[in-house]
Amino acid sequence: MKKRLSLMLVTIMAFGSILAACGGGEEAAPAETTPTETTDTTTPAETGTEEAEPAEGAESAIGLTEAEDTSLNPAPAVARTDSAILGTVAPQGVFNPLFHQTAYDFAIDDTIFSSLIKIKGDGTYENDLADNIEISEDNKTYTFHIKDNAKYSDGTPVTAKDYLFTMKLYMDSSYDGQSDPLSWNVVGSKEYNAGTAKDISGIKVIDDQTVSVTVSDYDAMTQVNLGAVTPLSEAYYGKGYKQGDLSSVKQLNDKPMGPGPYKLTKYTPGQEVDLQANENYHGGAAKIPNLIYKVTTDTTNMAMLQSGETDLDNVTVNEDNVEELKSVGFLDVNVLKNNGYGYVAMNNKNPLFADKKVRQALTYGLNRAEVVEAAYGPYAEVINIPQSDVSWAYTDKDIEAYDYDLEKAKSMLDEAGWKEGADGIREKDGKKFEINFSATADNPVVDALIPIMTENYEELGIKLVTETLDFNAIMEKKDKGDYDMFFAAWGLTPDPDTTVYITDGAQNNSGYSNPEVDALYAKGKKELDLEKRKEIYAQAYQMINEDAPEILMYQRTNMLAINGRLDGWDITPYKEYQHSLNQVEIAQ
Amino acid sequence: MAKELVEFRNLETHFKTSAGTVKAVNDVSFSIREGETLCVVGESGCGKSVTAMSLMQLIESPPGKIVGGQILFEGKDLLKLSKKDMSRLRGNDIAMIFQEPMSSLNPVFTIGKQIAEPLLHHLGMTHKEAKARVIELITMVGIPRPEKIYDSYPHELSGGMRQRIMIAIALSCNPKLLIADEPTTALDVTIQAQILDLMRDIKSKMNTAIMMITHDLGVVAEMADFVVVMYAGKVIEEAPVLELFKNPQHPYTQGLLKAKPIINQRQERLYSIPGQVPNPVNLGDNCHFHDRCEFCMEICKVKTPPLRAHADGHKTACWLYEEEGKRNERNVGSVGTAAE
Amino acid sequence: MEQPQNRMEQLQEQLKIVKPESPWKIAARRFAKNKLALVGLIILVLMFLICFLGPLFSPYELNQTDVKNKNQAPNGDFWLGTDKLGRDILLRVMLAGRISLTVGLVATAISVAIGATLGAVAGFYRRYADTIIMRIADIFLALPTLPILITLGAILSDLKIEPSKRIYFLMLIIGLLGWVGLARLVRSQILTLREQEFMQATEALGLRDSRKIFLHLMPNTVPIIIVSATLGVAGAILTESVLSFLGLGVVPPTPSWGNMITAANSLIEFRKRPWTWIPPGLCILITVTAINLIGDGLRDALDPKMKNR
Amino acid sequence: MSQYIIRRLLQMIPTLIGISIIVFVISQMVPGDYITASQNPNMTAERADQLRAIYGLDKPAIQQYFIWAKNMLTGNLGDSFQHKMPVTKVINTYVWNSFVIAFVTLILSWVIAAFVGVFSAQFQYSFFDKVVTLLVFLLMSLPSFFIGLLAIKYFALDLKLFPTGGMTTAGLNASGWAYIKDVAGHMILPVTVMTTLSVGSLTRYFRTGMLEVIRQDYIRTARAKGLNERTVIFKHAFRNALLPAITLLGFELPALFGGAMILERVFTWPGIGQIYLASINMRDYPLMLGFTMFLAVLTLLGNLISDILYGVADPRIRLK
Repeated sequence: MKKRLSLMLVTIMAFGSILAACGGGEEAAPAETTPTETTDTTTPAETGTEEAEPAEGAESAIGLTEAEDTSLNPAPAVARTDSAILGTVAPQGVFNPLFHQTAYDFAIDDTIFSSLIKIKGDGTYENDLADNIEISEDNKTYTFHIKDNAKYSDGTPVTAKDYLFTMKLYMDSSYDGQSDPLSWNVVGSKEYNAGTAKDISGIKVIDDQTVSVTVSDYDAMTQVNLGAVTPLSEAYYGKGYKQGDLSSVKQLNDKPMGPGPYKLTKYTPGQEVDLQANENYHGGAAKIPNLIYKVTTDTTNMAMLQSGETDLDNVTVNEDNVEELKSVGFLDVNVLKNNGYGYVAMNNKNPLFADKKVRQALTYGLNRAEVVEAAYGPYAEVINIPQSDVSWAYTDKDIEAYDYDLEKAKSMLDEAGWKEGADGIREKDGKKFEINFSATADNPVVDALIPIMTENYEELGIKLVTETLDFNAIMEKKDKGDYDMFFAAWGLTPDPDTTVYITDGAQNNSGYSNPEVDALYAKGKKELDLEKRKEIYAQAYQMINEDAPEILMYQRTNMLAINGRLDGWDITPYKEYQHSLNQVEIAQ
Repeated sequence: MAKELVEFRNLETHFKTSAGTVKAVNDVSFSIREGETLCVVGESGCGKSVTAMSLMQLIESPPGKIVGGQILFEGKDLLKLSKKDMSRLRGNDIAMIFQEPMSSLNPVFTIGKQIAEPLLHHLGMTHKEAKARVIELITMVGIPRPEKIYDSYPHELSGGMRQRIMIAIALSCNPKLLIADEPTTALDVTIQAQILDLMRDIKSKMNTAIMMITHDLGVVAEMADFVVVMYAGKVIEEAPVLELFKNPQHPYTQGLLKAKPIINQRQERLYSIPGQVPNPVNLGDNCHFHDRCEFCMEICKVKTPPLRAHADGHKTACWLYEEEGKRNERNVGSVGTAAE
Repeated sequence: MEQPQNRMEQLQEQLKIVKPESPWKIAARRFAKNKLALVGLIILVLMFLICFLGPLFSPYELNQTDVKNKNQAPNGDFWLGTDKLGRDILLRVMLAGRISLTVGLVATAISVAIGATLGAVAGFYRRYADTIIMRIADIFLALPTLPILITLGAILSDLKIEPSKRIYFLMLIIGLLGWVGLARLVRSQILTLREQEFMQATEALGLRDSRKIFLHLMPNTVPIIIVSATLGVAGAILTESVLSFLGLGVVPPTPSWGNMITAANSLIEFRKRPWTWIPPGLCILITVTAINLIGDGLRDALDPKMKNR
Repeated sequence: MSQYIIRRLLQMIPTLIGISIIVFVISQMVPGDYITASQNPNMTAERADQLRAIYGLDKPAIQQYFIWAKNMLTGNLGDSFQHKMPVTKVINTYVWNSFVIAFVTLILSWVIAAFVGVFSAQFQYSFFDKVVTLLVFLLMSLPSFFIGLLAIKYFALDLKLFPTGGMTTAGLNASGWAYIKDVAGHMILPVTVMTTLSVGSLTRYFRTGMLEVIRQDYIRTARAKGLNERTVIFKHAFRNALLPAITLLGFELPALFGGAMILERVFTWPGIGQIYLASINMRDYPLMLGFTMFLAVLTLLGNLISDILYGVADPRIRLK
């Protein structure tokens, strides 16, 4: 009774870790975006292959540590000769690339479905179901030719009509998935969406294997958007589909059928997903006949790896876990950069932070290295531009490192007119320098950030009033503009294009606005040539680094532990483990 | 003379309390014959209830304990019996009813079920037989509409009716001895008379011996064949009822009788025995009544008087009637006036 | 033969008229006799002293973090070792005690006060009051506590309430969420007691209802109230840490026993650094045990039916 | 009695309506909605509005309430945003897993609590009573996930007696009896932990109830009837000590289906508790509201049952 009630309340204790496990860690489709995380600690991510050495200095902690001696493998693992068990957080059971949302549904869908093009280790793309793609001079018409041997797991061939059917599903008025199909500007998509047209005029089926798509306006992402579409079998998914109502398609979410390396045999919600190799896969049947995704949680996933109950799992990165897993001996421990970064947003429209000099002073005045060290030890790095150093768009040419420098910060604040008040707190034309800071609770970074930031800013003469809040509550305060500072994290997409730093961009949390940066991003979006785009984004990052609209904190890492008996992986921060499942084999 | 049913031999029951050991029952001996109604009389706290509870062995063990003496029932010493054998006797051969009818019945069980329990337990009756017997018992104790009563709950009955039910429960297995611990004290006079009449005609029908514990001399006069008077844990006088009323020997008994109001005799102030019942802790070797006794002599303060038999069956524990007492106290006045 | 007229003096002298002891004094005497209850009282007082006076003697500051000596086992200068930010755990446990003890006791007091009164009123008046109060209780029980807490957290931050002041809201919230259980228990007891003879006697005396409820009925429910209150304290202490997550209570780095235990939520932390979670866990255990011992002692002391043991 | 039940059932209707209004208002007041909670980095304003239109979140609150309420009356709780399938199907998939362990725990904890409570009352201040009391306090002072972790560490990892988690062994698609045996093996640890957590407070209530009843006069009468000690204690005394505990029974019904959010996560048990908590985090209104109403109905039924049981158990209370 009373005990029961408080037991129920106490259950929210796992609030933070649940939020991390499946709540805040949602990702959009792999092609467009990578996971955003707020307090996320366990989203799957890629490993850095040997040659992708991080830019600033060899970082021994990050990278792959091979298993020394797979003979130590415990009995349960050795006994599994024809199957592999992969630990995962419970998927939602939405096995359909149009609708899936969590990273865990992604991982399973990537084994069941494959699209026309697929991502490579460095974030660029290569052909998959399609064998060649022609682009018209005006970059507005894209013609995809599908491989002859591209078949669905039920043996039926993948045809252009399936591609058209799938595009219709995307353009349907009741499509509520993660992608934003209308933004691809396919000609005729708006009419189909509105229901005024029965067909999509911009898409023409030339023959069984060729389809051409015309867009009204193109940008660097158009080819990726159109290529990453997984053609769903019209025969299987089309039954009962009427324009305007996708419910018949959604009913097949837990009974998927696709052209990927595996096909689903059994799904027990909340427990496991059993998959079998798809003999009709165009890349040849996978080498591991049976694949089992078993639901694990971060309280016991490490123990299961050690006891051989699971072959692969994502484990929270901290010194204890890494040390423990490395000491086991038969596990490959991949510590790889997470596609995302933590930052302290400042309300640039708030008079406190309007002056660039103040923002720079606040960045100098915060000992970011100590926060990162306290929170993640060697497994995270301070960053100064909003991009992962693994991405082709990364640059560190004339980027200010803002190393912790108390005196510089103090002098900059004096120059900015914030004089030390009687009680040690700075004042400027009568207003005290007091910052209201909000952060989500139960997060290793916040536990370290708040005390250190309070201490640092006290020395600077700034009073910090901190509070912990539910993430959505912070977002709502942001939308109302009623905030000074808050801590959150952003996900990075393989493509550098984003709305975070554009004036009034959908994701612009800091109210930052710099017309030059806006122009650079617009140019970058339109530019198709990779080298030119690198140049554009480098300039943009230099300007953002200079303006310091927010205090960029860290880029952390994820850890993927894999039993040494499985070989043939090709894992990078962009190419997740499930993409190489079709070539992995069990070493005898 | 009927055969002796129960015999208390130098029973000692003591209670350990924070203030010291209380000798609630201090060397008590008397016996009850078959079919006889014996009344145990005395002020509250004189040990009469404890004597009964010792017979039933229902003394709450942490503070209280039977430390000495014997209780013979049909020749067998109950104190030697095992727990199982004793519980087989309780409710079967020896039954008991209590003072507080309001809280003596289990509030959550029906009347019928509570009466049937001893029948099922002791006599192994089937439910059907038990029900018939219960209906019979309810009628016997003078309650109308037995079937309705059978299914009703204790809180639906009045105090008098509940006491009748208690009697029905006690008599269910035709006990040889019925102990009644102040059965009518909590009831008003009219109901009291009915209960006593009921007990009397049951005794005549089933030849049950009754051990009536009371402090009401009216009840004693009406019910008792034989009377035992107790004071501060000891038996100070016992005699057949007429003999006791006609010729009370012990000053305490005389005091009790004098204190009884007599109809149509106006009295300014009712006589009351001076003083208080002594503090029960370590009373010592003396006549416990000495500080309230008009005829108190030196010896009374130093030595406990033995219970001496005088006329047939009339025993008294008082130095006035002992040789030693007579020798050194010549000037004793006349022994109190007998009052009917 | 003394003369009758001085009989009255004799009686008075013998009776040694003693001023009768007030029920509370008897209860206090009985409570004092109960060794276990006394031990409980002493422990509780000690806990309060340590938590409120202890920090003054500690050489360390509250938020003094230095990552150099993080995760040190108990040693010379850190008697109970340090946590992963290098903060002295002994100091944090003491400071956490201030919050957890006050929250635990005050919140429970609120829920007991509301629960017992509403329960008694519902039980006594039966028809209308009972229906209304019990339906409100049903609604309270049926409401999803988590969304409410999130909303409250957001409102508090919008109103710019000083984070350190929010602890008082926390106590109120825990109290408000906790009363329903006790209300139902007290109500069912009152329903039974209401039927008993002594209540008809109070009717005969024409006592005011409030006297009937509080002076005659409530003392009988004392045992149930005490048990539920003592159980409630442990729950309140642990609930506090949950509410602090949602911004309703304690903001890190301020420690509370609840959030110190939750910090150790991995098997490794469990095994390798027991000194981070054993002290707060132990403190809660000691406090809860002490409170329950006092509860037992109180119940026996206050229980009118209790024979003088 | 039946008249009372009918009246109470009728009363439930306004209460449920009241609850549905309050719960809906709360869901509107909770900051953020499904779109903000899923934090899709490429979410543009237009796409957000489109999605809100599809989910009907753009309609005024009152209209949303009536649509939801109307559908609910016809048993259609709408589709869960996250799971993209009807709420009823989501609940049906997961709730029975929670029910299984909660039900076994209920039986175990009540039986154990009754025995331990009675014995520790009978031998008050005895060694047994002191040990039990201390154990009860120990279990109450530690958060549930703590005891869960402890149990896994010792029994599953070190002693390898039980599986570390989950409901079935991976890859073993057993059926019929083998499946039941497998699930039972997985259930032992979570059920033991859940029982130890709930048995504590119940024992205290039984003990207090017994302490009060043991000294009553009718217990002395029962002994005077010559019944043996076990019958006196377990029939006469226990029946009366049960009364306060019966009120607690009312709270068990929602707990049976509510799922132990935290222990299900610690033991990787596919229960509804997790799903419900996730639906709140993600502002998946249909699932959140649907399950809350489901629990609300159970709560009201639970309370009704406990009141009826109370009337049955204690004849003195006449249920008008």
